[in-house]
Amino acid sequence: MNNETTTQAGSPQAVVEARNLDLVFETNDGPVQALKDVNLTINKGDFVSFIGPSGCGKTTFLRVMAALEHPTGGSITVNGMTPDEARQKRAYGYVFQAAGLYPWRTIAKNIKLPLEIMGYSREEQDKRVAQVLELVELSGFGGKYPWQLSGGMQQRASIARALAFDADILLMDEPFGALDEIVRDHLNEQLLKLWARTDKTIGFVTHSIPEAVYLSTKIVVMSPRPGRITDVIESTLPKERPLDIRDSQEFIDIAHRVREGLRAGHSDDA
Amino acid sequence: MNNETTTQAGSPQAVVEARNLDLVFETNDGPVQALKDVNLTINKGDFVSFIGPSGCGKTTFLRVMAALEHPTGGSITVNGMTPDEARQKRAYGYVFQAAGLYPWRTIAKNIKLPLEIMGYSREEQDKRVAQVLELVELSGFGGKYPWQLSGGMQQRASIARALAFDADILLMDEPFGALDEIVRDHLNEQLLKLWARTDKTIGFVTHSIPEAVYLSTKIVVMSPRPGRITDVIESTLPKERPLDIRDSQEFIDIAHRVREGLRAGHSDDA
Amino acid sequence: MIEVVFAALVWIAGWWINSRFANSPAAKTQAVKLAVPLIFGVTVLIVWELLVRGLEVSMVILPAPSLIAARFATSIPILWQDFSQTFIKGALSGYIMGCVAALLMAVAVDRSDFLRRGLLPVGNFVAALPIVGTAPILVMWFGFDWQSKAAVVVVMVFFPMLVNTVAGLRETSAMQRDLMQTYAASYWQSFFKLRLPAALPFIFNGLKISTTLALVGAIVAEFFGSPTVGMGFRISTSVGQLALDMVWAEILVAALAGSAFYGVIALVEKTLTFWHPSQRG
Amino acid sequence: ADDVKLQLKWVTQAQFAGYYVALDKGFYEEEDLNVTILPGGPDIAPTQVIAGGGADVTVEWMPAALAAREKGLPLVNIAQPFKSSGMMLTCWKDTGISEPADLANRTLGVWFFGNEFPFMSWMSKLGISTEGKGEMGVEVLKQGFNVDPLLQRQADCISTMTYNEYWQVIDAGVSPDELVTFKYEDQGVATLEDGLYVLEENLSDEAFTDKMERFVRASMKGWKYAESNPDEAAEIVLDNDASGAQTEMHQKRMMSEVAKLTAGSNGALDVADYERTVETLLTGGSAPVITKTPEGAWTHAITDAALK
Amino acid sequence: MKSFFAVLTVVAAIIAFWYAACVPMNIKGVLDQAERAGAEITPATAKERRDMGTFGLVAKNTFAIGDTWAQDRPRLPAPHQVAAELWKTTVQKKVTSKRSLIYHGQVTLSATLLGFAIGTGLGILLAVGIVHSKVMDMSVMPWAIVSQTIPIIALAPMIIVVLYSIGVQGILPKAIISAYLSFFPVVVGMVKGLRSPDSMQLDLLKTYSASTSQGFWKLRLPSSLPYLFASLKIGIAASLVGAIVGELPTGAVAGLGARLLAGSYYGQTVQIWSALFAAAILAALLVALLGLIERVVLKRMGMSA
Ligand SMILES: Nc1ncnc2c1ncn2[C@@H]1O[C@H](COP(=O)(O)OP(=O)(O)OP(=O)(O)O)[C@@H](O)[C@H]1O
Ligand SMILES: Nc1ncnc2c1ncn2[C@@H]1O[C@H](COP(=O)(O)OP(=O)(O)OP(=O)(O)O)[C@@H](O)[C@H]1O
Ligand SMILES: Cc1ncc(C[n+]2csc(CCO)c2C)c(N)n1
Ligand SMILES: [Mg+2]
Ligand SMILES: [Mg+2]
Repeated sequence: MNNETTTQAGSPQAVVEARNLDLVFETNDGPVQALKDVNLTINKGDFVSFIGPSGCGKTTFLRVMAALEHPTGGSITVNGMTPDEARQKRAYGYVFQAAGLYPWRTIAKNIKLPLEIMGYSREEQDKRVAQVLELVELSGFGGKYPWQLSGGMQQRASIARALAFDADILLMDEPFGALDEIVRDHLNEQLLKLWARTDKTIGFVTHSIPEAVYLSTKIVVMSPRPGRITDVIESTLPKERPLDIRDSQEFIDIAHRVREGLRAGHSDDA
Repeated sequence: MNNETTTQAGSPQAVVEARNLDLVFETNDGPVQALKDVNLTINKGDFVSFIGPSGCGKTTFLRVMAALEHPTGGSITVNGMTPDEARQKRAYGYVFQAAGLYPWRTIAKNIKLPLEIMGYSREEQDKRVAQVLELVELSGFGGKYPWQLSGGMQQRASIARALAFDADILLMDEPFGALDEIVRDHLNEQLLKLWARTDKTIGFVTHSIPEAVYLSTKIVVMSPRPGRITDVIESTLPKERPLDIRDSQEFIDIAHRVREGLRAGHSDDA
Repeated sequence: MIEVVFAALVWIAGWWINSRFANSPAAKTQAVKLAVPLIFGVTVLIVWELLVRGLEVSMVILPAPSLIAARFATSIPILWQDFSQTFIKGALSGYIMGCVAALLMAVAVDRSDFLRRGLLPVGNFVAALPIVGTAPILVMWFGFDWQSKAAVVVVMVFFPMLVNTVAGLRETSAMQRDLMQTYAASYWQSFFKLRLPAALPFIFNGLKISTTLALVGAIVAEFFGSPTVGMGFRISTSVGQLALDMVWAEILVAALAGSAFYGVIALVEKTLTFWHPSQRG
Repeated sequence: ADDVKLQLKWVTQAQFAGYYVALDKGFYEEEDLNVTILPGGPDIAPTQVIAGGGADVTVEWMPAALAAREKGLPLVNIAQPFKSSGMMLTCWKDTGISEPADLANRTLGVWFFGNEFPFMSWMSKLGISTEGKGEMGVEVLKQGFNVDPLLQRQADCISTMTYNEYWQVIDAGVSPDELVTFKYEDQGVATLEDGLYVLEENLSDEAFTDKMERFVRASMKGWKYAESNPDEAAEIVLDNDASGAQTEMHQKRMMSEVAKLTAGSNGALDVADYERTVETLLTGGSAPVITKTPEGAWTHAITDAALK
Repeated sequence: MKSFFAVLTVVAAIIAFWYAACVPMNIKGVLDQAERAGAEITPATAKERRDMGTFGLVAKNTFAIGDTWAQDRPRLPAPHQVAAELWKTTVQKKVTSKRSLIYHGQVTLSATLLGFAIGTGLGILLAVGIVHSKVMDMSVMPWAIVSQTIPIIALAPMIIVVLYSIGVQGILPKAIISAYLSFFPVVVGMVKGLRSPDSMQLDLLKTYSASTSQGFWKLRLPSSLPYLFASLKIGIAASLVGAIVGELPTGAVAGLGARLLAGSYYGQTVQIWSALFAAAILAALLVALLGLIERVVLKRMGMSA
């Protein structure tokens, strides 16, 4: 692995490499195979979406990448290290499937949490909080406590928390699930901009096929019981993506392919 | 109000009547107006979708209908009674925005909970549990505990719980938010079938415009700060709705109108 | 003096073995879970023995574990008599009466907001009455035999149990309660199906605290009047006779019985509240 | 001045007036002593305190001291201000008890905590078992530290001291002719009470024995002063009672009763009394307090020097 | 306001019951005294009365009911007797007087506070250790439980003697006994509290690769505060009991424990009850103070809605 920190197109640098990954949960009524024989390479600067029926292991795979879960078989490296080591280097920003804000902190203080931990200066903290609150359209709500917000507002606050600091790898588990289309479109655009500007690597779980297609450079289709990857679709869309790209034929074709992959996984299951 | 229990088309019977409804939350840093001057009539057999930006008061309005929140102004009647009285008559099935399963019960036992409370016979309980588990595609999972399921599976279990008993009014707060398109389509179809078969009245919060249009007889568009109704769109779609109705011009027109309404609400806000 | 050095070495060795065990992959197995505290205990005992010998501590101040063990072995009939008088007759009966009464009271308090507001503060007040004051009164009222000990235990366990149960019965999330509301569940339905299960972790907290209180309460009460049998009687009499080995043998019985009692309750807790995050590990 | 710590057997009361008088009147100071008096109580074993080095000298009853000696704590009696025993059994007359033989089949309250030995010896002398009620058995209760068991009629008889608990019964409104008392002195099972005891090993230390000589001398001076000025002595005790629980009436009466018990003693142990005590204890029934005649449990060395 | 009214009602009910209970409880003593004073009583002798039910006695001697509330050494003193004694020994006595409950209360209070400080400090340290070190958790926790099954009153004299022999005297031995009783609730509550964050909250910090101490200060500690305060309240009450117990083997010269003991020694039930109430009032005040601190702290943290 060379020492470049930015990546030129054409010289992809593997950030995540999963080889024959297995993960079995031991439960009281027998083991549950959540991931089976998963192979995947994510390159630096990739925007990878994970899509698949509920319970197919998307969350589990994201958690394995972030070293929150440890595989029971196979191997995974992140930036050439184990996920644990990568975490030591503060490589991750993570948005959980549920908001998970700390109830004793206001929204602004919740967003400050990672900044405090990573030792940002006070002014920098304030600046960034204001910035991301603006980004997720919660500007007036910094002083409120989580339980005073609606479900979607909490979800946005948790997105803001993950965006506030400079993680190389952003892992987002259905971040926009509880949001309306307009806000969602807005955040999709913002996320793409951020990604283009910062060259982050992003892992993104979604249930929306258009969202996956619009955002991703790579779409991973999974199927359940046991959770495995059934298709990896490389997007041919350009990096620059206005919202109306969603009406282009190319977009519709990719979306179609994703839908087919999903359907196949489902029928498998029945 | 007459004594008919079933409703013929053409003789709509008001189930929910909200007049000038206001709801203000008192918080430590001042009051929050969650609902303002809301007027709405829902007829028996209506399928009403609520759509609107996050934080506009959808959840709050659903809670008011179910007597979980009490308005600070205006009036609301359900079947000609107060919501509290209606609740005593076990008029409601409610699906919360988060799953809210009881951790000490298995999935099957969670679904049985309302059946036990309402005094269904044991065989009837077992039959219904099997039936709804099948409906939400969780057949093998009745014996698992909630924390052993993925987010989407938990959400489906909570839908099954609300469908297991015969409530006249079904209130669902973003029930399909955490589900993939295929399952969502499947559940949309099933829900429509159930609705057609049982003549339930359904209140349904969603962020998906196509979903709202596909399911509803009436689409209520809301806008925030303060939460109020900006548009009520009566669907002209027939009661019988195959999935491919979504490609019809009529469908696209209605969806467009909803989108416009939403956008208006949003720009209001800025 | 060499013993003192040995004692330090044994301590270090014990700690080292335990850290090896606790951080090994086997740490989750039942055997290791049992072995670690045992090793710790044995280490403490050896260190105690060595220190008492090394520093030549008088046996009327702190007898060596070996002496205590010898006394224990030769006094089993007496210890058994004392145990059944104090633990079985006094502590256990008082524990059961007190806990059952507290549970019933908690339900009443939970049903009525008025009672909750009125009774809990008063209850907290009564709970703060020190046992050294209440025990003589209860001995005067209920006589010298086990009945007065049971009464002391009832008074001691009642309020911890009440407070925990009441707190537990309110420990449901808003959404869980709302769900019951949408079903228009009756009070007892939501009690048995929601509040009671949700309260179990708290109830067991109360039950566990009460186990230690019960035994200690029964023993202490015997200091203020008793028949000529019982663990508290034996302890105070033996202190007066400087039979410290007997005192420690009784303390050993108390510790064994108390821990076993606690362990049993903890085991029941584990099987009934397996679903609680704190039990899922 | 030399420090001396004195551990009492019980709470501050006229039972220990001599020491408080000596302290208050400066008798200790005259002997160049700096005496600290540590009150006792129901949860304090003076023998244990002295074993732990918490006191130099302690007031203790001889049975407990001899028992401790057998247990390996070599206590030595250096002085005996109390000539006779104040212990007795007090019974309700209306229960029909009039002589010791009537005690059989009754419920009796007894002090334990090392104070049960004289009672046990007495019962064994009477041939009465203490294992429970019966033809020739009594039910023994471990009496707390008050006279409630008698007043509440939970016991037919309880242990009392002539100078203390007996009067508490009387103060509760009971008239003396409702009661029957059995003094241990009269029953021939009296054991010596309230002697001064030190650790044997200290007696080989000359500085210590010198200190004790001065201490005993001053203490006896205090006792004799208290005997002749009982009311003043009681006042001094009251001044020293930090718990504020004692009453003047009770302490003055106690002082006059205590004076009767100290009357025959100049401080030196009467060997005949000692031998009688040992004999009583050796016949302690099934579980005798001491199993063999103790050796070296007393010395006249201190009193001889102190009182010459 | 509503609470105040509720408490008042409950207290009134208890007092009414209490007065009623005084009658059967004290009737025998009253009748014995009346007999000595020469009154006509059925049945006439104490011996016969002993074997009779108290309610029967009350029914046959109704004239004596009034006296059951005014006895000198009652089995159960009437509320007004306790109140009068409390009044007399607090307000009407100089605080320096040995008969003032305030004087004794302050003696006990200082040992309680010192013991509470030691116990809480130790408890929190142990809890932090237990939560962060597996060895501590597995080996110390069971023994902490065992330590509480040992009757403190049996251990107290030995603790005192051992401390005496190394020259520690005064307030510290009492405080140590008080700490012995108060550390346990703090350990248990604090361990529970420090473990209360759910897995998502913990996972979040893991993704930041937060250090252990950051996890402690930013997550574990704040989420443990409600538990901490709950156990502090139990702990301070336990400290008080410990300080009182500790007064017995230290010669019981001053303090509420000494008052209790002296009262019980002389059968002065009114004095026992007033000392008991003084102790409970002291505990209630301490608990209320902690409650106040709790409310302020939690409010500043936004934990109470
Ligand atoms: N318990 C509460 N206390 C204070 N304010 C509240 C409370 N619940 C809701 N609100 C406020 O009321 C408004 C409406 O909230 P509501 O939950 O109804 O929104 P919603 O339309 O369901 O949003 P979403 O789609 O994000 O779930 C929001 O501004 C929210 O901050
Ligand atoms: N802690 C656990 N214990 C046991 N089984 C688990 C656990 N967590 C997840 N599983 C199981 O692993 C499988 C994959 O779960 P996962 O949460 O990864 O699904 P997902 O793809 O994220 O689904 P969704 O879209 O519904 O969130 C499921 O079958 C689930 O039941
Ligand atoms: C727990 C206990 N009970 C009784 C005594 C016996 N005692 C010895 S001296 C004394 C004072 C006499 O008024 C009394 C009562 C004791 N020491 N400890
Ligand atoms: Mg998931
Ligand atoms: Mg909502």
